[in-house]
Amino acid sequence: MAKYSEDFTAQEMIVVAGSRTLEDNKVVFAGTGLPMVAITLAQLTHGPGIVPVFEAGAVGPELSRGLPLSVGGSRTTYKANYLLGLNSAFELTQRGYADIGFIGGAEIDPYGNLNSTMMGSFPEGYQKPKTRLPGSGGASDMACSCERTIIIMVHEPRRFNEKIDYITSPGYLDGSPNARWRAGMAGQGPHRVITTKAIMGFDDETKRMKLLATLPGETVNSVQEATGFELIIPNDVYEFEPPTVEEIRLIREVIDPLGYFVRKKIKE
Amino acid sequence: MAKYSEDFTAQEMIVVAGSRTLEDNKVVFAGTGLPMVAITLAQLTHGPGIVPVFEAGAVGPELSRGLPLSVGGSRTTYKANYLLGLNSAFELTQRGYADIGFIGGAEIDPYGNLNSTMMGSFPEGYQKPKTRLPGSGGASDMACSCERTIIIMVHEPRRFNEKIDYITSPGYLDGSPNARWRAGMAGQGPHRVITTKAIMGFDDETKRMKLLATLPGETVNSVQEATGFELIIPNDVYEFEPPTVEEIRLIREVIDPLGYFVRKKIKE
Amino acid sequence: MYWTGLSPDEARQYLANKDKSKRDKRVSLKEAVQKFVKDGDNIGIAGFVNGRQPIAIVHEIIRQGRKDLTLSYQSAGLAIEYLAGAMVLDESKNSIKRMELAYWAHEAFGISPLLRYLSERNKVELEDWSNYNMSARFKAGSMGLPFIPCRGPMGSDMLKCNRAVMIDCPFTGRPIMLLPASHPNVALVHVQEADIYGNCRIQGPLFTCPEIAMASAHIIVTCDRLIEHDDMTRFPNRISIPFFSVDAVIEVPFGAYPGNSHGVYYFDEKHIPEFRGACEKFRKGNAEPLKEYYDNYIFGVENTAEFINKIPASQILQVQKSESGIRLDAAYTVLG
Amino acid sequence: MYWTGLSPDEARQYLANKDKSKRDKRVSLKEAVQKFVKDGDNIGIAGFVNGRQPIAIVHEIIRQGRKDLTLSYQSAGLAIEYLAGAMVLDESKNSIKRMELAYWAHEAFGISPLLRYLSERNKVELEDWSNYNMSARFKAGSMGLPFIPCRGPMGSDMLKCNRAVMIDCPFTGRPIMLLPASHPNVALVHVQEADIYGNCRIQGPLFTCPEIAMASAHIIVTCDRLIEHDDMTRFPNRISIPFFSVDAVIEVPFGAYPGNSHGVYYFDEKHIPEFRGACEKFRKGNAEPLKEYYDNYIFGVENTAEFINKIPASQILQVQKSESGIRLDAAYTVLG
Repeated sequence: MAKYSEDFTAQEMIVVAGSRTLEDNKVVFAGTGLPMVAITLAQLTHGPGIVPVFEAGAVGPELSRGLPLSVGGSRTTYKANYLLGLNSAFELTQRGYADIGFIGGAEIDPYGNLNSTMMGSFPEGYQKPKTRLPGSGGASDMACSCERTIIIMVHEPRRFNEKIDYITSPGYLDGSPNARWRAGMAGQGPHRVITTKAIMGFDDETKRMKLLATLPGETVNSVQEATGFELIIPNDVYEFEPPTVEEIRLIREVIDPLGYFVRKKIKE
Repeated sequence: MAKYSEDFTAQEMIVVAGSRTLEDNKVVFAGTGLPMVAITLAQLTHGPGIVPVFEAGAVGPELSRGLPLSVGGSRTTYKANYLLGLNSAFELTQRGYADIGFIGGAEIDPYGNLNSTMMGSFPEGYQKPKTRLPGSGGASDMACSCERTIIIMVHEPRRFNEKIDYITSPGYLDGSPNARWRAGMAGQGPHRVITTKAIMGFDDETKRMKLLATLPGETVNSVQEATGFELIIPNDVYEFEPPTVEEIRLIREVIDPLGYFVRKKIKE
Repeated sequence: MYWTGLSPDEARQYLANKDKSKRDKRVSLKEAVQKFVKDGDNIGIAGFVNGRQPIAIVHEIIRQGRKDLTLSYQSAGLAIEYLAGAMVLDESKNSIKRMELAYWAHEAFGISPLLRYLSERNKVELEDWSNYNMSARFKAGSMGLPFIPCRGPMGSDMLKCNRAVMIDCPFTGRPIMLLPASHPNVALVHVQEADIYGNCRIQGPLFTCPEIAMASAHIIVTCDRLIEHDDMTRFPNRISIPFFSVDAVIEVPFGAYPGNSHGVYYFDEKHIPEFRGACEKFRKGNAEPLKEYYDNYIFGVENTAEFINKIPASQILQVQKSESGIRLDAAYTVLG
Repeated sequence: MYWTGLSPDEARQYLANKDKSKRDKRVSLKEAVQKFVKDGDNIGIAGFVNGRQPIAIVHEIIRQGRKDLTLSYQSAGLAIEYLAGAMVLDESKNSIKRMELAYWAHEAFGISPLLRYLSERNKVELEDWSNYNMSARFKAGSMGLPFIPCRGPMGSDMLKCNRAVMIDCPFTGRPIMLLPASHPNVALVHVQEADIYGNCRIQGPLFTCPEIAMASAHIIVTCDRLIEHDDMTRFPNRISIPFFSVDAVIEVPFGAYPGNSHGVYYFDEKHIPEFRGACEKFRKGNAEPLKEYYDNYIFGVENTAEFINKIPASQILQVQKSESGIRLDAAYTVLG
């Protein structure tokens, strides 16, 4: 049997890329949706020691009772190693217990700042946005206080903008030296941006987004074209290893057979 | 059988007076020692609905498993209605859940400020006191944040001073109008001072200590003589009803048969 | 600085004067809502997204009609969507004036159609916070503190339109955010088990329920089952809300349906999309399905038992069967 | 502003870099103390007065000898008295430099003789706080906050000699107190049950144990019994300290003796006065009984099992029998 899958969707690819980015034995604070799927996949493959944290209160559960439909749902709690509430989960994070925060957003800028609040003019249009999004939830808390964050996004030009309408979850702010530290944040900021087209990081100096790898079917050009601002393109951009047959099988048969998060069009 | 006991100690009298001062159905935050005995006596007589709170975490237990030797001891927890820790107990108090705080001290001034920290010169002698006392414990927290406080004291001239060496638990501070409110405190301050000789309250205007009742065997003069500052003596000072045979029996046979708190000389 | 609900000093005074005695607090849900939910109130909505949301209480509020409400919550789904649906159908009977929120949507079930509908028409005043912000604001309230510090989200645009204050920490010199306490007039809370005095035992994630409850002036509790007081106090470490905070206790089986009540029933994966779908149709211009939904499931019934009776039994059995949550720690006696 | 132990930023960085993996953390108590308790450390003492104090760990520290310690706690009794006794007997081997405290005494068993002895000779630097102050300082530390507000004790003389700061609340305008977080280098914690990864289940009052543990850089846990991991995670709502905070777990039956370990053993009403009496004699000029006590019960034994073996069996049986605390929620398997 072939090692690599030849039939996978963009959403499946994003989950695989997210999963592979997670190191084993780290504490990973999981946002709702695709991050939960990616963590489950990582636990089932290379990361059995990953300790998931859910903002509603569950810490370190086994994710073997079906895909949670909510970060507060019953399936987040099986054999949990701690189970209080939102305050305790975010306090752990402020304290330094969350190695990784795994979040999404509707819109992102070159410094990894995310918008999940509103499209329209801000602040004038705050009370009457063009499009109202669900709001921060816990994403902005994770963005501030997890030691590093991994961001999952749909890669479309309208979502990647030099200037976003509203900063919900701070990345590197304006990219100036130590901007996060000076703002009072505890965590180090965005580590990776994983999209339907590429894996990106951030330049150490300028804190601007930098292409690291293209996903199967994409090129440096196709990624840049789908990005509403100029990416830093280093010389060593590589092609990301395609999803394996086993990874795709796990997503489809074990983790999200009803396609709650993976087959649907990704929304925020 | 006679209604009133003819054989009781000063410590027993203080417990009886403390008990009778407690209204039924109130939430009473209990300091260690005699307050615990008085609350238990009240629960066994006129106040079965009293809800005791212990700073170590127990809220609303039945005190029927023997006298607690500590406000954190196992006997404070039987059938408790809430049981977390010190932070939760004091947070309840700040929030307004504790109607009464029941505390002691080694030294008191006319405004109900208490010292349970040190005898000697302060601040110069803070690191080398003449006599070092155990420290605040939770008494100062109760004094600030319980809605009202009841204070239990041994009545000796050296313990009642116009100026005390160290304010551990704030009463009415300097007695100036709204001094507690201006200092930022939430509770209303001392309600009663119950001693081995008298029951005292505080003047509404001056906030100075006022004699309300003399205990059996005492007179207005004997109380004033045992007090290191001038008491306000109103015209309607009354004689406190002596302990009943039943109250003394409960203390001796049911509540503190080994004399942990009641037969010993009272110490802080 | 303005306060919605009670100010910290008002909240303290209110509670200091409150009767905290241990008494039977069972009333009907109708009476509880009549007595403790007023027009113009700031209402603390417990639960998290669609987990243990106070659906039964919200349905009763809608039946009675309440106006100019301020809704305070971290992340909510169905409870707010139901109130919003009642508002868009008849604003003269039910209305939301303001929301202090972190997130309103349904996670796996999709976004909130009526958040878009109401906000894009500027029909509700919004104050955005993060989940931790709202949770910590309730926590400050429950602790009797006027504010609580917090490390985020600094640099976010939320700070430009909410009441958070940035200061330099007097100890470290670094910037830190202060959040004003939230003291709702009334908290609406659904739990798995309560006793007749109001002690509550929460199974699974606590969300921010204890904090919301204890920050509020009044608390209405619905529970899936009332249990004997002695069964409650046998495990005092597991009591999440002590009796003296609670004003009214009502046994309402399925009081959080069609959401998840941990250990008792799972999300109804059919009914939630049914309701949400009607809201989405409303947003797109077709009010009829939403009107029918309300006439059928809310206005056409007297209470939650009748609502549940309109759901196919297979769905009800399914939400019980598929619930994987942790069951009770111990045996208990259900009150007859 | 000076920090004892770690500053908030140091504590954050330390923990962010720490290995949080779920691994077997059983070691001997000797090794744990060697590895995690250093001269000059700020040590967070868990428990409350004589309840669940980390007596076994303290005895081992005394045997190994540690100097210039800062001790941080709300209310303590035996643990501090033992360390103080070791200091007064041989200051070159064990010494306390400073204490951040609310109360040191023994409640029903009397005042602390050695607090008087040490402080009246100015042999220990003191920083007085209230019980809530110290509890809230640990809580701030465990929450990752540099400070926490608090409503007391305003107007007390404590504020003149400690690091609390008064500010005007930016929301209400009223004065409020800010307490700096406490981040000890190491927390010493005794609990009833732990698993091999470090998850702890505390029975009865939690005191400030979870906060002290999670505020500290390192945590040594002793437990009356190690239980199966699956028995622990069956009741996740009852886990008070999660595994990733803990560095070392040691099963030490009677690890809090002669104090109270809720649900397992009560105070030894004979042995506590025996030890306290020796301390009182020391204060009054007779060092011999205290020296004998240490030679017999601490230096003359290797570990807690040998210490317990020197106590008459009738006393040990009595403290088990007279313990009225709440027993476990559920069955459990003790690790063999």
